[in-house]
Amino acid sequence: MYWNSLSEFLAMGGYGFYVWGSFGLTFAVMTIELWLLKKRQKRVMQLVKQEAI
Amino acid sequence: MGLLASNRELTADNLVGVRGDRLLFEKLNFKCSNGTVLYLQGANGTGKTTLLRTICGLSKPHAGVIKWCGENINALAEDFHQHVLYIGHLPGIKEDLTALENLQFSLALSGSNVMEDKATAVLKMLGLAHGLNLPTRMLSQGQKRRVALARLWLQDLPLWILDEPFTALDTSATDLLKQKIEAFAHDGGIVVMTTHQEVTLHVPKFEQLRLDA
Amino acid sequence: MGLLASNRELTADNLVGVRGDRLLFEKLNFKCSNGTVLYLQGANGTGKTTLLRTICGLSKPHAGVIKWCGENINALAEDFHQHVLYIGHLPGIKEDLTALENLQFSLALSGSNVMEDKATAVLKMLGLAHGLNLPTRMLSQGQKRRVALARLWLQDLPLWILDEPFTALDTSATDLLKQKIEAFAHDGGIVVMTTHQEVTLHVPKFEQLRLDA
Amino acid sequence: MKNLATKSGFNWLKYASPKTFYPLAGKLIPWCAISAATLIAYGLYIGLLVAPTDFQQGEGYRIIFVHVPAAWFSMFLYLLMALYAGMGLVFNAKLSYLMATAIAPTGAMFTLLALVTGSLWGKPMWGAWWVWDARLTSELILLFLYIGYISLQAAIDDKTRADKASAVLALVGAINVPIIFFSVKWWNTLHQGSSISLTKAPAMAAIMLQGMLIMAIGFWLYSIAVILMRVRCEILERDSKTAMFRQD
Amino acid sequence: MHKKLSTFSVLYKILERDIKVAWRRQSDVMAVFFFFIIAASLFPLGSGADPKLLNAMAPSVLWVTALLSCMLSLSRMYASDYADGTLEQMMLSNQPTVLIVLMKILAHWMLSGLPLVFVAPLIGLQFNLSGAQLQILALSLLMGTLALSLIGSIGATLTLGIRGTGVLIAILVLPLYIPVLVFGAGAVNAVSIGVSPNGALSLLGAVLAMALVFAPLASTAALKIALE
Amino acid sequence: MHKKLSTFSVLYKILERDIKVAWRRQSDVMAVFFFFIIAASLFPLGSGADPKLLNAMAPSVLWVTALLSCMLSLSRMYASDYADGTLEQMMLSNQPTVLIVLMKILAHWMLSGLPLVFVAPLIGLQFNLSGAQLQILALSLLMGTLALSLIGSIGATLTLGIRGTGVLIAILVLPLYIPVLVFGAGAVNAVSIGVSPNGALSLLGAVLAMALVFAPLASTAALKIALE
Ligand code: HEM
Ligand SMILES: Nc1ncnc2c1ncn2[C@@H]1O[C@H](COP(=O)(O)OP(=O)(O)OP(=O)(O)O)[C@@H](O)[C@H]1O
Ligand SMILES: Nc1ncnc2c1ncn2[C@@H]1O[C@H](COP(=O)(O)OP(=O)(O)OP(=O)(O)O)[C@@H](O)[C@H]1O
Ligand SMILES: [Mg+2]
Ligand SMILES: [Mg+2]
Repeated sequence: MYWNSLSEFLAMGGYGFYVWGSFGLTFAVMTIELWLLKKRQKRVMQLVKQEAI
Repeated sequence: MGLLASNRELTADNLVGVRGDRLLFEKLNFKCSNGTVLYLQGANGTGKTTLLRTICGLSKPHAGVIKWCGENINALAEDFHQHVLYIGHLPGIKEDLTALENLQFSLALSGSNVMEDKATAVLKMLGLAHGLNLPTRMLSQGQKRRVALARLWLQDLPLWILDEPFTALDTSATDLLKQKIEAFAHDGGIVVMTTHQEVTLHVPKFEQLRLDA
Repeated sequence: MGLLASNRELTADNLVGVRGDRLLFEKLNFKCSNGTVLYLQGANGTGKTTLLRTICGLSKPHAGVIKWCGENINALAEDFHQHVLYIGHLPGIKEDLTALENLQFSLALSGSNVMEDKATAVLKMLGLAHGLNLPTRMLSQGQKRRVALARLWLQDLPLWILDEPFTALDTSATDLLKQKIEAFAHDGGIVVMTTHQEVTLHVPKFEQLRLDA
Repeated sequence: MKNLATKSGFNWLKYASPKTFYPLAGKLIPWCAISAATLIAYGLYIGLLVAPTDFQQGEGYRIIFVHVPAAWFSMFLYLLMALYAGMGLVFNAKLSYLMATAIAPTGAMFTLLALVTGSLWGKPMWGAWWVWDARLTSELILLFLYIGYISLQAAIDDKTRADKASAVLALVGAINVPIIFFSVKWWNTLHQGSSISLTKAPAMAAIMLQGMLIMAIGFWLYSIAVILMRVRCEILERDSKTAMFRQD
Repeated sequence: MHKKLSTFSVLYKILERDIKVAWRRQSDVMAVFFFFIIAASLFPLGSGADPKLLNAMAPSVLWVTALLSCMLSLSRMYASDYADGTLEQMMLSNQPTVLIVLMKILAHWMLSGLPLVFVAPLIGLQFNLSGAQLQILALSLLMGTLALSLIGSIGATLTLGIRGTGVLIAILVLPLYIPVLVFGAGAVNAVSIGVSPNGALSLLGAVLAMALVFAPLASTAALKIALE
Repeated sequence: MHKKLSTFSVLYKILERDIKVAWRRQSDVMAVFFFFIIAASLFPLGSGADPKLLNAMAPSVLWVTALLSCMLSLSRMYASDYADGTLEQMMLSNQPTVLIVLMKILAHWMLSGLPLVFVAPLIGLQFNLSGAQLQILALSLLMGTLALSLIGSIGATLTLGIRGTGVLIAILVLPLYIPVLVFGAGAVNAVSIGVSPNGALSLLGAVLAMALVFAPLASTAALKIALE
């Protein structure tokens, strides 16, 4: 483990905004992509079920 | 049908129609009262479309006046428009919208608010059941025309102006439309129309006007 | 008429037509030899236009083949096109050019070079005398159609494909066109056409094909 | 209705029909998703907790663990998309088109991420959110190419036509990508000016490289999972439309 | 059988439909947006990467590009309604044509001008503009693009039914756009050289007010002529 | 009754007709021309009158404007032939479609690219460009605009029959235009900084050659797809 304390970890040597910004954005965008896909999947499934009736 | 009950009259006084430098018709007079179907005839290019557009006020006549219940339609402007239903060569539908959306919009334009299920019912009756939710671009020529004509079943306007309404329609649609026009005239509506097809309409007053003369 | 003398044959083998995701026709077969008029019938939206476009090679069939004198038209490509005259819903004329210019261009496209006086004579015969030097934009609906149809009188192609050719034509133009089709069939031409109007044609072989089935 | 794929005579294409593919993809997705999550978590662990600081850039360099994999996949996915599009045109195989369609949004997303994380890196390193450097500019153009593809696909609602037309575009783009990248490079060398190029990697520590690679494989598996999910949706949507039409 | 709609709801329907049509092909809404981004990025590619030069070019480049992207979508404003006959139907509607025209202009602005207000600052970052410059850029675009839609509507109606409209509209409209451009870009330039942008902004406001009064009237007149 | 026309004369007729149609509405031919002049003149208006800045901006501004004006007329390239059915007839002609496409591209270039080669130097004078710069500007435009028409044709055919085409074409085509812009404006910039423009010009030539080979093929494929 490279870090000594949590606050040091969060500060990232003064680059906190940029580092956490990049990591945060990356995973936020990936999660949103997944979430949108799930929503689309649900909608499609509903449509298919409707037609099956 | 409230609107249709009262007495209406459409008259033309010495109309002169000119397109470009060409005189199309001259000294044209007619008078249509409730229950009349005025049927314009004439070879291609004799000025039927021009006359219809003049009657609804889209073009100004070169000379002469058109009166609605005794008043010049140019003076009436919107007060006249709210009584007219015009369907021309162009269908007036957006290819990006569905049949239903198109119909609702064209109804809204003339200020009437029709329930969705009523509109749907009419479209289905016109054989557009499967195309209700398709953009009209994906419809065939005749299906597009049907969407445009659907307004006739949903609006209470006393004057219809129809330019070749039977174009591209198959026989079943033609029959439906004929019946609708007949019913409308019996209820006291006034229709001015053209077509190159043979039509026999059973209406209170059927008048013909030839433009070639 | 050199081209028409020889034996030609248009056949369809198990055609399947699909538009978007919709199945329009299936297992369609026909065979047209010299002198045949094949008359497609069907309500609006049953796929007549789609079939005609498939026959001339504009759309590919979903399955099945169309053969011209025994060869697949997709393989023939331009060698097939030089035998086909297609007139669709769209007139294929430029509104900025005059009737004569339009006619000459559409003839040139299929490689035939027709004298100006010959073309002028046909346009006059079709009642377009006064519009010869007007941009077609200034013509009426029916006059535009006449310009598009004028090619029929000037080209020696053995196969005509006509989508609702009578649309917007008045009775005199309709008669002219009917006579031309009859004469063409008697000379050994093949015609595939649709129309919603009633037509009776006196031709060597008159075949009907309903698409609703 | 006849299956399009069988017509072409390529045996393997029979297995590439959407119908066979749908359940297969369904089985693959969870495996890809799980391994993607694991690898990304491990990569994050290395990148954020284990790797030491960079002696030049301080902790700011840690952005590399997301930036570089995103940049790689932005380019790789474009090539893959063009490949599928080309196969679609050549073999008239529906599934190929579907794959190309499904890849585009993910590719565009990674391009956007490379741009944004790059900017977030650039601000502390260069003092500017953006410089007109050859590599950055190329990446921006790549985003435009993706946008073009997606816009065209969205603008045509006849799906068959949309597939084919956007496939043509993807191929044209693929021919152009090398030319574009090359021209941008040339443009930048002519005007040396003040442009700052991305520094040569300073003998990257093995642990950093390891973290980056793990992260990249994680992103790759994520892409596969997401793309397969999207293909499945696409198959169902198109299929259900067919069913809808058949009813009347 | 049916009830009458109020003027307000008819107008709302017109606005709603324009937005719905545009939304149906989301690509359309996005398109003006992306055009702006892509076209603005072309200038650095044409001129090399000198940040000082880029910064000096930025106000004019961004404003001219915004202007061109609003203008590009003008031909779409009435053309399709004209081609398919909807416009005829609108003229035959029982609502005053001026109001209908105003709604169409509003829809155009919401779909093509407004989005630019939000992206322009982002692109501004690529040209190294400062915070103050970015702020004034956004503000001037907010007022300016509405004026562009209003003035543009005149060009769009005048050229209805004429083929090859895109370029013709451009010629008609660009000279009328000049005041908007001069005051809009002028406001940003003022910040660059450390002068107050208020003068330029209030002149821009005056242009906007004039356009609000006259443009709908002129468009209505042009429409009537086009349909005759 | 009639004689057969040679391939050559059919192709010539196609070219002739496009030019005739454009000529019939002279406004169209003039339009690209004027758009270029007006748009290029907007930049000085937007940026104040610093002659040094203008001179530095000039190559990119002139080239980007030329590019945009060629692009604006793209939507006209096939659209009207598509709408009125002439394009169908062309596909059914007994000539190979590639050749027909090539003729349409040539006509587009002659009507929208070529005129710019002649006005651009005039506008260049307004930006204080030197004689050598003006020469290379004209030469690079001569080659570049042909490449623009070729590449543009791909965008135009891909978007046939899609509404709101203008902006969509722009998005498709602008990224593909970048090499042409870089080498074209690059050649002029090279002269400005005293370097030989030959490198840039020969690269531009290479791009043009590539476009000549691939663009007609891609357009033909796109056309067939559009008409299917
Ligand atoms: C083609 C896409 C890109 C690739 C393949 C890529 C790849 C890389 C790689 C491998 C590194 C680390 C090694 C090195 O320092 O050279 C890096 C560093 C960096 N990248 Fe990128 N990158 C791309 C795009 C971008 C973009 C679009 C931006 C900014 C908007 C950006 C900003 C940075 C910064 C600021 C660094 C650190 C700079 C430095 O070490 O001096 N990159 N990139
Ligand atoms: N825009 C125009 N400018 C000048 N003249 C025109 C214009 N449009 C039509 N015309 C001319 O006006 C005449 C009448 O046209 P109109 O469209 O009214 O005929 P129509 O009777 O409706 O014919 P059709 O039966 O073919 O529809 C035509 O001879 C035509 O040449
Ligand atoms: N671009 C398209 N995309 C998807 N489906 C379409 C498209 N064009 C037409 N269709 C569908 O294909 C069917 C057949 O259309 P087609 O135009 O061939 O009919 P048609 O028999 O010619 O009808 P009409 O008599 O009305 O001209 C229609 O039901 C229509 O909904
Ligand atoms: Mg008429
Ligand atoms: Mg049809």
